[in-house]
Order: sequence, then C-alpha cells, then structure tokens
Amino acid sequence: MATNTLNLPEQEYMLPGNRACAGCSVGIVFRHMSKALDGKAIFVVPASCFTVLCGMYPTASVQVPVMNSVFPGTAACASGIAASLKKQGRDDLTVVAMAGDGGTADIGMQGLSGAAERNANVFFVCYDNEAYMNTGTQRSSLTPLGAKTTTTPAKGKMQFAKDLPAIVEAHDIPYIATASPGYPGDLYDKVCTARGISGTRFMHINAPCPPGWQFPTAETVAMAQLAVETGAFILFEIMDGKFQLTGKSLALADKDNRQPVRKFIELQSRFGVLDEETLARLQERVDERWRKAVARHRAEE
Amino acid sequence: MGQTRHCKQKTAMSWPCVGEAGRTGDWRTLRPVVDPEKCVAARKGKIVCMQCWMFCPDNVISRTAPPEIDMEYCKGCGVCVQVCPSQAIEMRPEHAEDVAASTKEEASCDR
Amino acid sequence: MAMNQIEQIEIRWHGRGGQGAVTSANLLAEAAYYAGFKGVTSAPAFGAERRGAPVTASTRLASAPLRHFSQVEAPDMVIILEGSLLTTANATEGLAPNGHVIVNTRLAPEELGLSNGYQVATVDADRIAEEINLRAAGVIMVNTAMLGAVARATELITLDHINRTLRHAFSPKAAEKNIEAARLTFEATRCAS
Amino acid sequence: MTVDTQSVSVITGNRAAAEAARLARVDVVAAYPITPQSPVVETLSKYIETGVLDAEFITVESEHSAMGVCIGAATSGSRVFTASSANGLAYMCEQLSWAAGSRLPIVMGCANRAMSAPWSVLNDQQDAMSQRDQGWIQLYCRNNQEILDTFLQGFRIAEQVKLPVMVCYDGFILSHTVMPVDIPEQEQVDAYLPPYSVHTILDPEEPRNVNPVTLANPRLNGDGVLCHGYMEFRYLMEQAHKEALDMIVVADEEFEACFGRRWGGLLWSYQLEDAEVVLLAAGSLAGEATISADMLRSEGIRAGVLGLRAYRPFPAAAVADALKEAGLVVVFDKSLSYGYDGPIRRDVQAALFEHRVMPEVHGYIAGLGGRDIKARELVDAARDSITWAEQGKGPKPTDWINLQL
Repeated sequence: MATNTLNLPEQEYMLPGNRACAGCSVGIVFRHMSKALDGKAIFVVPASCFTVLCGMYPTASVQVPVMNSVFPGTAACASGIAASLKKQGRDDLTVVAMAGDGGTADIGMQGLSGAAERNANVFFVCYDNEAYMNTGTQRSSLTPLGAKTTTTPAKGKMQFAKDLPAIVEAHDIPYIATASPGYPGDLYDKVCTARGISGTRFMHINAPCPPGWQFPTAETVAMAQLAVETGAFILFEIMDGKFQLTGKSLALADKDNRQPVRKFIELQSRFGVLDEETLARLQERVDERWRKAVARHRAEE
Repeated sequence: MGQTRHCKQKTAMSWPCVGEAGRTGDWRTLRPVVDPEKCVAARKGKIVCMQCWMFCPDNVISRTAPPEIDMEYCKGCGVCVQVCPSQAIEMRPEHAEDVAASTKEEASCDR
Repeated sequence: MAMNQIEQIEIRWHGRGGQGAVTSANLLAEAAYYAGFKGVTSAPAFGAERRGAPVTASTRLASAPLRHFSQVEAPDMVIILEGSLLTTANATEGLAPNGHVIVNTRLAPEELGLSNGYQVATVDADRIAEEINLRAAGVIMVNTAMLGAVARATELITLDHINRTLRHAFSPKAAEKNIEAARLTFEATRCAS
Repeated sequence: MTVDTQSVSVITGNRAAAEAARLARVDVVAAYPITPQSPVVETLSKYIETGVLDAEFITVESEHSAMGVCIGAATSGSRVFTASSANGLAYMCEQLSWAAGSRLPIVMGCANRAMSAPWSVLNDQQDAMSQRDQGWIQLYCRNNQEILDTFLQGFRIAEQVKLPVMVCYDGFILSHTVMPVDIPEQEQVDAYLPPYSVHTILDPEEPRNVNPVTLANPRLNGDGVLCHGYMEFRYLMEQAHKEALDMIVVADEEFEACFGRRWGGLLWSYQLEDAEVVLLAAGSLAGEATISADMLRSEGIRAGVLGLRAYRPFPAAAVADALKEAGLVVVFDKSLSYGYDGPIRRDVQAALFEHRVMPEVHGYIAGLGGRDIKARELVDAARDSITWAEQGKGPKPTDWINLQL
C-alpha cells in the first residue's frame, strides 16, 4: 500500500533555518528521501543548489553525512565510497549521489554513464530544476523548449530537453524511477524500493524552482502537481527493465484526463508570452511521450 | 554567545545545527497564520491531514494537532497555504516592529 | 674516460611486433643478473609497438649497478629474431667492429655475407620452435629459444641461468617447453669466428 | 657464478609501482589506461582478479573519475591507489586540488610524459610540473628500486602529514625499462607502514558535511566556537608541506631501519663534497648526470651531482646548504615554465638567493618529448657553462640541449 501523509515517518533529517530559497522544492524532496533512507545514507553532492541547502562551514542543515564533490565528479566519488564500504564489509548504508540537472545530464553525464555501466552500488538522484539555478539560471540540456534563461534571454531555449531517464535506461541498470515533490508518498515509496536494491539505481525528480521558473513561492507544490497532471512530467518506475506508470500518472492514464500543457506553462514567467507554434510543439512532444509511456505501461503490465 | 578561537579542524567539516543560515524567519514579509476553527487537526484534536507538515519545504511545521509553525525559521513561502485542503492558513503581513527587532547575525546556530 | 672503466655490454634486439623481442630482451637481463651482472637493464624502443612492424629492444649488462638509462647507440651485440630484418631493418647499424651477430636463420654464419670482423652465430630457431610446437596465440615463438643461442655464442649466461629465468617468468608447463626450446637452440647454434 | 638473492626481480618501473601498491595493501584501486602508465593498473588488475591483493578494482571511464573514486574511497576509510600520465593527469587537475584540499593521503603514480599538443607519448616532466601548485607532495625517482621504495615511503608520509603524494618516475626510461629490484616481504612492509586511519567522518551516527562552502572569514559553529575561514585552511595546508620537509626525511630514515637502504630524503648527492661544478636534476636524468660527473672528473674537473628527490615541498634550505661550496650550478630541466625557463632552475635560484648562497647558476632544457639525453651531452653543457663562468660573461641565457633547429 502506498505511503500517505499519516504513515510517513516523523523523523526529520533537514533542520529549519537552512539556506535554501523560500519555497524551494528540493527541501521537500530531501525531507522525504532521507525519511525513506532512515538517515542511513552517505550523500555525495556536487556544486548545486543542494550544496547551498546543506550549509556553509562550520554548520550544516542536514543530519546525514554529506561528501561534497567537484561538479563532474559525483558518480565517481560515490563509486569510490561504495567500493570503500564494500571493502569494509558495511552493507547497511546507501550511497546517494544527489546532483542537479547540470551535474547529471551535462557535466556529470560521463561519470554517471561510467558508474551505471559498471553497475556501481550507487543511488543516483537527479533533482531537475531545469537550469543552472545555483549560478543564476543558465540553460542546461534539461531546460525545456521555449524557457528563457540568462543564457537564452531573448528567444527562450531553442531545443527540447533531452530524455534523461531514456539515456540512463540504455545502461541496463536494475532500477530507474521518476518522482515529484508534488507527490511525496510516491517519492518516498520509490526511494524505499531503490534502497532495497543493489547496483546502480537512478531517480529523476522534477524540482520546481520559484526564482528560476519565475512563479510565486507558494506555488511550488501546485507547480509540481501540474507538471504531472499535464503529463509534462510522468511518474513511472522501471524495475529490471519493466516499465510501470505510478501514482498520479497511473490514475491519469486510467481516466485519460490530462490537463493541457498550457495550464502548466502559463504560470511560469520564464516562458514569457509563448507563441502558439512553440506551445503546440511542446504539447505535441508531451503527447508523444505520454502515448509511448501509456503504451509501454500496458504492454508490460 | 561566547566567541572562542579554538578551532582544531584541519579540514572543513560541518556539524548539523538548527538555523544554519541564521534566523531565516527574517526573510519573511508575510506570516502564515493557522485558523484553528478551520484546521481539521485542530478541530479534531488529533493527527489527521498534516498536508502542511508534509509539504513544508523548510521543516518548520510540526506534526501536531494543531500544527505549530516555527516563526524563528519560517521563510514565509506560503506553500502551506496552498496545500491546505481546508483553507485554514492565510498569509498576513509582518508587522514592521517585528522585523526591526530580529537579529541579523550571520551564524546564530542555536541547538 | 670514466665510461670506459664501467665494464658493460650493450645488446640490441631486432624483431617484429608480436615476436616477443621485448620479452626476450627482458629475460636476457634477468638471466644475466643471475649470472652475476649487478647492473642490468632492458627496454623496448620507446613508443607504440604495432603488430608486424620492425621493433627493437636494448639490453645493457654491467658489472656494477647502472645509473644511466639513455638509449643504446653502439651495441656490442645484435640479436635478430628473423633473418630478413638483417637487411630490412639494417640490424648491424652502429655495431662495434668485432661485435656479435646472432641470427635466427636456416643459413650458416658464413652464408650471411657479413664482414667487418663480426662474430656471427646462426640457428634455425623457427624449425626448433615448430618441432616442439612452441606457440603463443597460434603463432610460432622463437624469442625464448634465441636465449639459448646467446648462451652458446657468448659467455654472458649459461643454460642454467636461462632455465631459472624461464621458470620465474612462466607457468611450470610453459616454462619447461621454453626451456626445451632454449636447450635445443643452444645445441643447434653454429658459430663462426 | 650464480646470484642467489631470491627477493630480487628484474622488473619495470611500472611493475615496481604495482608491487608497492600490493605491499601497501591498498583497499581500492582506480584504473584508467594511458601510455606509459597503463601496465601499473594492468598488473594490479591481475593481482586483484587472482586474489593476490584483496582490494576493490574500479575501471573508471576517465582520469577525472579515477581521482574521484580515490577521493571518495579515501574519505570513507580506504587506502587508495591510482596512476596516470600527461593528459590524464591534466584531466584530473581539479580533482588533484580537491584531494589536497581535503587533506587526503592519496598516493598516485605519475609515469612522466610530455604534454600535448602536439601528441607525444614519450618522456619529459611537464605533466607533473604543470600540477605542482595543486598542493600535492611530489617525489621524483631515479631508478626502479627507488620507485618501489618511494611509493611505500609515500604512503607513510601522506598518512602522517595528511597530504597526497605523487610519485613521479620517467615514462619509458623507467616505466618500461627492467632492472633488478629487491621486492620486500609483506611482513617487512607491514612493520613499516601502519594500517590506514581516516581523519574525515562519513557516518550517519555522526553526520558531518565534508568540504562544504567555506567563507572568507572565520565563522561561528553551533557551540559558539569561531572556526576557520578558507584562508586558515590554506595556511594549514602550507604548514603541512613544511612538516612534510621533515617527514620525507623521517620516512626515509625509518625505511632504512626496516629495509637497510635509503634514498637521501629530500635530495641526494654524488661526489658533491669537494665539487666546484654541481649538476642538478630530478629523476633518471640526475642518474645520468652521475656518469657525466665521472667523465668531468676524469678530465680533472671537480664535478658532482645534486639530485632532487622532493620537488614539492621544495627543500630550499637543504638545497642551499648542499650548494654552499659550489662555484657553478648547472641545472637540467625536463620541462618549462613557459616564459620563465625551467621550473627547477628558477626554484633553485630563488632558494640560493634567499639563503645568500651565490654560486653562478645556469639552466639547460633537456629531453623534452623523449629526446634522448646522453651523459656526454650533459658534460658538453657543463663545459660550456664552465667556460662562460670563467670568462665572467654574466647571466647566461637558458640553453637547450641537442636542439636541432
């Protein structure tokens, strides 16, 4: 049975008074991830917003061990820790690599690919706020089509975001999932699942960012939920190659009642006044991905 | 808070503490206020709903009935207002005098 | 000159990539160490080695530990794993006037047409390796056999030193086969003076 | 005659490096191939696959990740090892800085190779010299025995002063050249090298954030203790390098007590006592220079050699002391600090000036990109310098040996 609000553990691993932006979704993500891991994890963190959340020397806002890493080095550093723990016979800890979209899909991609190919005993989590938010909102390869960033300032990004889970899936690892801070129970359950598996596990988490996406801080959760409700972000897991929709996305597939992408886009000022053609391309892309996901879900059910 | 200069660390390693970034309650311009008449947990006097606790990005809302918000560190994002199914929380402007009274110290880690 | 006070001999090996010239050069260094040379070094010509292309390796043997590793210019001996390299690789280039030439060939020393007062020795190591079916990756290997020719043509090392070296370098089964090759080559080597 | 020494093997420098890693009982090995280093990790892979060495072997996808693995493993309690060369070392650059800043006692091999472009796989020391300011200790070796011994000493030094150590040895010239090496017994090495103990904490029972963002100025922790700023950590790192000046000597002395041989600590000398002319270099080139000194002495020139073993930390006082009687110092560099000559020459000159030791110092660039250097060429250079000095011609421009423009 899926975890709900009332059976989530009470124990917290993130302390109040941290350095994250008001309304940052990464706080929600980390709270539920760390609950699912029961705190028995070592986090490896490259330069990213999460670095800031974790705090500056000599104080920390998270009650888990964190190892900071150079930007491209997350997966390798995590591999090293995993190997070290194995040599020491410690099998009670999960090594979590926690990187942003840049640290995963851009500069971190080589390291992630290497670790995944070796099936390193690492749980790699990409919290995807869809641009280099920590350095001031520069485009990444996961920035969506049409989004304005400080390096796509006038016309918005000209390319679609790349399909990160598909790239990772090509490595044949035991577990891949997506998750959203809009659905903490689903996220919690997936982290619990990942925790129980050895080898490389990967999770792609949609992480709405009020300053970067340009929406009011209060809307973070609503934005995360809209991403799922429109099908712009699909909740699924792939266990040993078997693809299944989960949670809200599964419910949407059953009822076939997705919202139009416009509803999600128009709340974010980063898209400015989107021309109809770009909007249509975005909708078309979402529809295509959605159709494929539903078809695959049904085929592998 | 006494200041001593006895740091023995060879490398940078941080300890967890509340208020890592100082009193982040100072970041607020709007303050969330829970209406006990509308809050289901408050009305029933038991742990139900707890959406505000679950979604709080800053872990400043307690899992209690009624939920309590730690105003020392609440950044005033308003997520709790949005996720409350009973519209029991509203954002009210901070009083000017409250802001002036708050400490501006960089590291005011209280445990 | 101080250099001349150091009793040393410099040897250049000629082979083709894959024939094991570098390995046998190293083995010679080891055997010579067992024979009492306190300074032994051996190295391939530096750089990438490509299968089939002519390669060289150099071995330096000295009575005292070696302090220098610069490349061998004027060898006192050349060992040639395949007769054709004598001409195609100009294998006697820089060889000292009375230097040793040891060649894997069916020809007798006198038939090679080498002059300059070289001390020439030849042996048909291909035939020996073929006879005892000494192969690596399907290819006939004569490199270790040629150590036997060195023992016969010079007094640097003996078969005992070679045997000890081969037993150290190979698995017991492989070692015995290589030892046999070296022994047969030792016996079959023809020296001209 | 037959030699009985069973412990001696005739092996390459790369093999010596791998034997040292085995004897140090490393827990984690990160491997990425690059010429001329590759045989080091090939050998270790065999040892680990066949159970000779009980370690985790990680075949990473880049040198950047090799050092990343080492950093992760060393932080979480493992003795680690990797090796690289040239572009591989350059690709690790930011990780090198991270390893040193984390004060991790990582020991890595650098089979010295020329930096591209243009491509060259052959030897010079530009790769290591280009990384000299990353905070690593750099030790240079003159033969394969010294390679094996210096790796063992490297772990001892690194784990004492908490700085990473790069053991540098000339690519091909040593890495691919076999020579006799006495391989110690495991028990001897165990007696010399205590088990690894980690100074960082990565444990949920005691959660720490390791190497977080650190501000310019000291900052209070939760207990009201004013903790270091960035600059304080950098000062401590520099202090550790100063401490390493002693520890490199101590590690060598302790090594002698255990194994009966030593290598000179920070530097070594040959025929230096009465030398008027001193040839100075690092690595195998310094070994070649001892032959040159013999040749010069046979001509009646009182020549000696000063070999630099430690380049970082730079043994300025020891160099000045060793050269206080010299009239002429001829420094041979196998690398360049472009725009300011050979780095060793300039560092030597600065050390001498600081200590008010004032011989004439000349610099030569030699052996770049694998250009062979013979003892006689060093002799020629020394003769040129002697003539220049005798004629009192003043500062001598840096010369390039065997340049064929």
